[in-house]
Amino acid sequence: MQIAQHWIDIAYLIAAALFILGIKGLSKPKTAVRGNLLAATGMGIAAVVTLLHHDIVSYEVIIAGLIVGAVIGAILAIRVQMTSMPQLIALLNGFGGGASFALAAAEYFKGVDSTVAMAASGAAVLIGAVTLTGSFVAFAKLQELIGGQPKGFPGMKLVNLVLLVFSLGAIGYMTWTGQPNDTLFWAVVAAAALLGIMLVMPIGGADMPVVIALLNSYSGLAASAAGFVMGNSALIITGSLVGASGLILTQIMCKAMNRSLTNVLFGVMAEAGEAMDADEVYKGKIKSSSADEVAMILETAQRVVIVPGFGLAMAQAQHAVRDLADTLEARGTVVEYAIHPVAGRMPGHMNVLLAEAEVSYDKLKDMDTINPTFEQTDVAIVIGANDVTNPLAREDKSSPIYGMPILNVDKARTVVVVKRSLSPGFAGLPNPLFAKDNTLMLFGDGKQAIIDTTNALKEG
Amino acid sequence: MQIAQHWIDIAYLIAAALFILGIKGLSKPKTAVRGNLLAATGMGIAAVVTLLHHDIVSYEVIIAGLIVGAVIGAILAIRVQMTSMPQLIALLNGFGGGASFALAAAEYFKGVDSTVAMAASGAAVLIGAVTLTGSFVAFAKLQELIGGQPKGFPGMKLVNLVLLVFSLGAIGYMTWTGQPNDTLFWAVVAAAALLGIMLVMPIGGADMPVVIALLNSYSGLAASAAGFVMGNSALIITGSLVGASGLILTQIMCKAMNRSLTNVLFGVMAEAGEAMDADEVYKGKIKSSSADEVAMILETAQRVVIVPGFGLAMAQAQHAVRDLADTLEARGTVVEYAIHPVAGRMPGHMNVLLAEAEVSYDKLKDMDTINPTFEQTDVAIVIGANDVTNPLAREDKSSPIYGMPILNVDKARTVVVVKRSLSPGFAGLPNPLFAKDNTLMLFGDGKQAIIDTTNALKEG
Amino acid sequence: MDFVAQLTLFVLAIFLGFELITKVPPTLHTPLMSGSNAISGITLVGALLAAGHGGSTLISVLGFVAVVLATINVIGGFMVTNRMLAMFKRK
Amino acid sequence: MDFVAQLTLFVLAIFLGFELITKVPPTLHTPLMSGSNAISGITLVGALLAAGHGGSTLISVLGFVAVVLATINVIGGFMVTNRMLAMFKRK
Ligand SMILES: NC(=O)c1ccc[n+]([C@@H]2O[C@H](COP(=O)([O-])OP(=O)(O)OC[C@H]3O[C@@H](n4cnc5c(N)ncnc54)[C@H](OP(=O)(O)O)[C@@H]3O)[C@@H](O)[C@H]2O)c1
Ligand SMILES: NC(=O)c1ccc[n+]([C@@H]2O[C@H](COP(=O)([O-])OP(=O)(O)OC[C@H]3O[C@@H](n4cnc5c(N)ncnc54)[C@H](OP(=O)(O)O)[C@@H]3O)[C@@H](O)[C@H]2O)c1
Repeated sequence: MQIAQHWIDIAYLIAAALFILGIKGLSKPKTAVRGNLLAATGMGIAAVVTLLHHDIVSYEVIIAGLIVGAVIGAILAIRVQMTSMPQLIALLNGFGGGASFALAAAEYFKGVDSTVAMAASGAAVLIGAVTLTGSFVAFAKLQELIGGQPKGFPGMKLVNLVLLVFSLGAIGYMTWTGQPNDTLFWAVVAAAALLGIMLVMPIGGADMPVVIALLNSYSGLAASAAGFVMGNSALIITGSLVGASGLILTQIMCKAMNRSLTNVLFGVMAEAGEAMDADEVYKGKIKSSSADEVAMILETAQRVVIVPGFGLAMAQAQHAVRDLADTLEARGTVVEYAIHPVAGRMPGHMNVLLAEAEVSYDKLKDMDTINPTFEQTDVAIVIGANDVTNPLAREDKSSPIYGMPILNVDKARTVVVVKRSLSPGFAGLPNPLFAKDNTLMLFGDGKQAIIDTTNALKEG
Repeated sequence: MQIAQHWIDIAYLIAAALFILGIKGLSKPKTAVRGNLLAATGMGIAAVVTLLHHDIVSYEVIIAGLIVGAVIGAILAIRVQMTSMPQLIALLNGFGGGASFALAAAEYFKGVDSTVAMAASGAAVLIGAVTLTGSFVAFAKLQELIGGQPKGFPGMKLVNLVLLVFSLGAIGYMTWTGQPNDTLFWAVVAAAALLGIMLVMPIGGADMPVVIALLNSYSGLAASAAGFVMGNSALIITGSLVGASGLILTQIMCKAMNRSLTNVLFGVMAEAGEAMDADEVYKGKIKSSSADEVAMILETAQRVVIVPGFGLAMAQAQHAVRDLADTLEARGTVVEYAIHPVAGRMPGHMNVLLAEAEVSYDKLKDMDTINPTFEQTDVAIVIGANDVTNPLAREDKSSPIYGMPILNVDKARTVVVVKRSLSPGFAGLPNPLFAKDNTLMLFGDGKQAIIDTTNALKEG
Repeated sequence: MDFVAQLTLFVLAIFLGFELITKVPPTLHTPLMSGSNAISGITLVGALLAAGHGGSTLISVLGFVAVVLATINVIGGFMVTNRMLAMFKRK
Repeated sequence: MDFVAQLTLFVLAIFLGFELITKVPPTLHTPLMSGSNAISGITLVGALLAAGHGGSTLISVLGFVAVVLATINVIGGFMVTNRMLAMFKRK
């Protein structure tokens, strides 16, 4: 069955409207679920109607592709643990960029007949390939396939510039002459792929969420560019919607991390200041504690604040933490959670995890609300958090994380830090909090340590 | 000189972008002036570039029209008093609708060749004519050329329905058959013009700002429809921008007046309850006062709240009021202004007037801020305000204005009401405030009464 | 430009218009009304084309009327908006 | 659709995208990211056209790759977003 272009275009318009309503919905907690469904419906309409397009003559490849893609996508979505969400998003985003790249390449080899199509297919290939490899590097950093530390070499920026200028020049040349040139085309692909890798490599793992949001914006722009190649309004509109909203999201996130986008992109954080010597900070000042001792202190506490961080996610300790809180509350202790905007590995990471453990929403306090209350807090339990509690951000101007707003846990009467060792967090810095007089370290896996404490509390 | 359609379209796109930035700017106090200039620049670009269009063969009519229009527009804008702003906006809006109507008619007589063009020209004529006559009725009501009271006759709604159905039917018929029919065309024009009048007539003068905002939205839609006729993207985009933003503005205003849009449109307010007998409310309970007496009371007041209303605008008393406030403040009295969202005849009317008299912005308190403070207020001076202080809105469920949030001036220790007589305000209702024990009436023209009081205060 | 493309522009601009006007403080309602009213004078563009087309007398008259009305709307609207906003700014 | 019309759509959608995302609470950043990521899988539409075009092997392979990747992006993205949001809702 095939239908007139006319109706296909109207269906695309409906799909675009659904995407708009979807994005709008996704930006408010109440309407988020519906927003997601609206957007998915829009995608369904766009895909189905495309299958009726008269240009489509064979369905084998399509069906095979759809099945393979749907199976992989569904498995990824169902299997992923909440703790690995950032990696998954990076990966999916890379696939999106890869799709735009493959599509633009296919269009290129079909033959591009106009200046606009040539320039646009060049842009889609360039942006798509950068998104593809860049997202994969982000994925690898988050999955810890490669280290989270910034990686680079002297003159890297220059090489990147050369790659970019070369790519733009080659695309410009083909557009100008109107002569496709396959060798040049593949050279652009290679340069763009390399560029994607080299742009993300020097960015610290801690900045990955920002990078992913930015790459998300790129993948939208790549789709939009592909739309210019094909003269397809659905791709143009939707791609630019995502491009713009991704960029805004990037800015919002930078603000939350108190960093500028340029700083993030050029890894400025990693370059500032000297590496601090951990031994010097910690030597002789660390007080190690036990679950029993912590339980004793908690027994008399009136107000306890739990500070979750990435380690909570790693240890899958969210349910254990909830048990501890329930036990404390049953004894009449007030328990609240201090949620730092960038605790964990993606914005809202801790909210997702604690929601999974059915912690009531109104006990999760954001940084600005909870910070003034630490002085009235008897015990702050820091579980697998590190950078977001590091006083260096407040005090040491030469520190790479200086200026990032932190949770002032050190103001609490007693601080209990649960982690496995003295090893640093994402930013790779020692944390003077651990050496404070009022700090007790409870070494061990986050989940086990919390369970032990809860049991000790119940028995004691 | 003539340029390619290509470049004209790009210029239109730039103009549309400037309109978008302009509207965005106009919605924030800080950026409003710049927003207006951006939008004006966009309009300049769009107009100039259109003059270079190859369809334009003669310039006489154009130049004559531009000169006449510019002179009239400039005179209107320069001459208008701030008090007459609502009328002017109504008038300008009517002209906008008239322009769309005339344009669509011209296109119709040039010959419309497609279904879309026929339907769109019908829509533009219909909406444009309704906007034209509707806005003029609104103008006449505000300028008090005709009474502000709702006017109508039994079965009016039915007649309106018939007119609407006839117009839509006729346009539909011409579109369906593809046969322009000049008689039918003029019949639609007549029906639409009549419809515009009859839709606005039954709406009370007090609701005119809402009506104007709605008609503003219509004039945008008319422009957009004209754009469909001509295949002109500038008209389509800009018209629908204005259409949508006007509708939102209408809703925001309805909310501020605590009324639903349907209520406004069908004049429901005017129908509720019995007309109250003014004599009964006022008889034997009115205490008339003098400027000297009021000055004496003010001498000992620690806190004075000035409540401006439409009468302040009528009497042009804004400068006199400022003088009074300055005199009071020089004596150490605290003076604030209570600004009701719909005091005067348009939203923000009082802000505009008092800004003209250079009253400092932070002394203007909105309703929600000032209402809790009336109990600690020694003297509330109500100057030419009436409906916005009417306790019936709070107390009398059968009153037509019941539910409108009001300024609780009656809670002040002493209330001084400055107006010329006991005649009612816009809603046409008696005001029990005037008969309260703690109310003193200071009869006279607003400006003179305030000047007298100030002088008495200075001498006393 | 075909009809669906026009419709697409229409729909996008409607969405955009809705999004742009959110939480305008009442102080700005009047300038916003007169400002967006002036913007709706974009009809001027169409009016110029109609008036300069050199068609029949009826068309020219209608075109002339359209140009006059649209110009009043544009010039009057932007000027009066500016006048009002200038008053706010003075403090 | 000519280039300027395409460009117009592009510009309007950019403005709209900017306006839509304002003041998203941090809690929603992740779902919003994965959701808009799924929406950028609109490339699927183009990929289907490329894969079904019946061109050379190279084009078919590229089309197949594009369909697979875009579908993973779309299905994975919407499903995982839904999963995350469902967790928020449960309270
Ligand atoms: N949320 C975002 O958007 C986002 C995204 C990316 C990066 N970041 C960055 O990530 C960091 C987040 O700070 P954070 O304080 O949440 O985490 P963090 O600074 O990365 O520290 C996590 C800590 O958890 C501990 N840990 C790991 N596995 C554990 C386990 N199984 N049991 C107990 N403890 C365990 C680690 O110490 P041991 O190895 O000694 O146990 C580590 O010190 C910030 O630098 C932030 O800028 C944030
Ligand atoms: N702001 C808006 O958006 C808007 C728009 C349209 C309508 N409205 C409606 O307009 C009304 C506004 O209420 P309001 O309290 O401001 O005004 P109002 O209720 O209309 O009353 C104005 C009062 O001013 C007095 N007045 C007139 N000329 C005067 C002069 N030269 N000197 C002294 N007093 C003079 C009149 O009494 P005398 O004749 O006895 O002097 C009249 O009672 C509300 O009903 C509102 O809903 C508001």
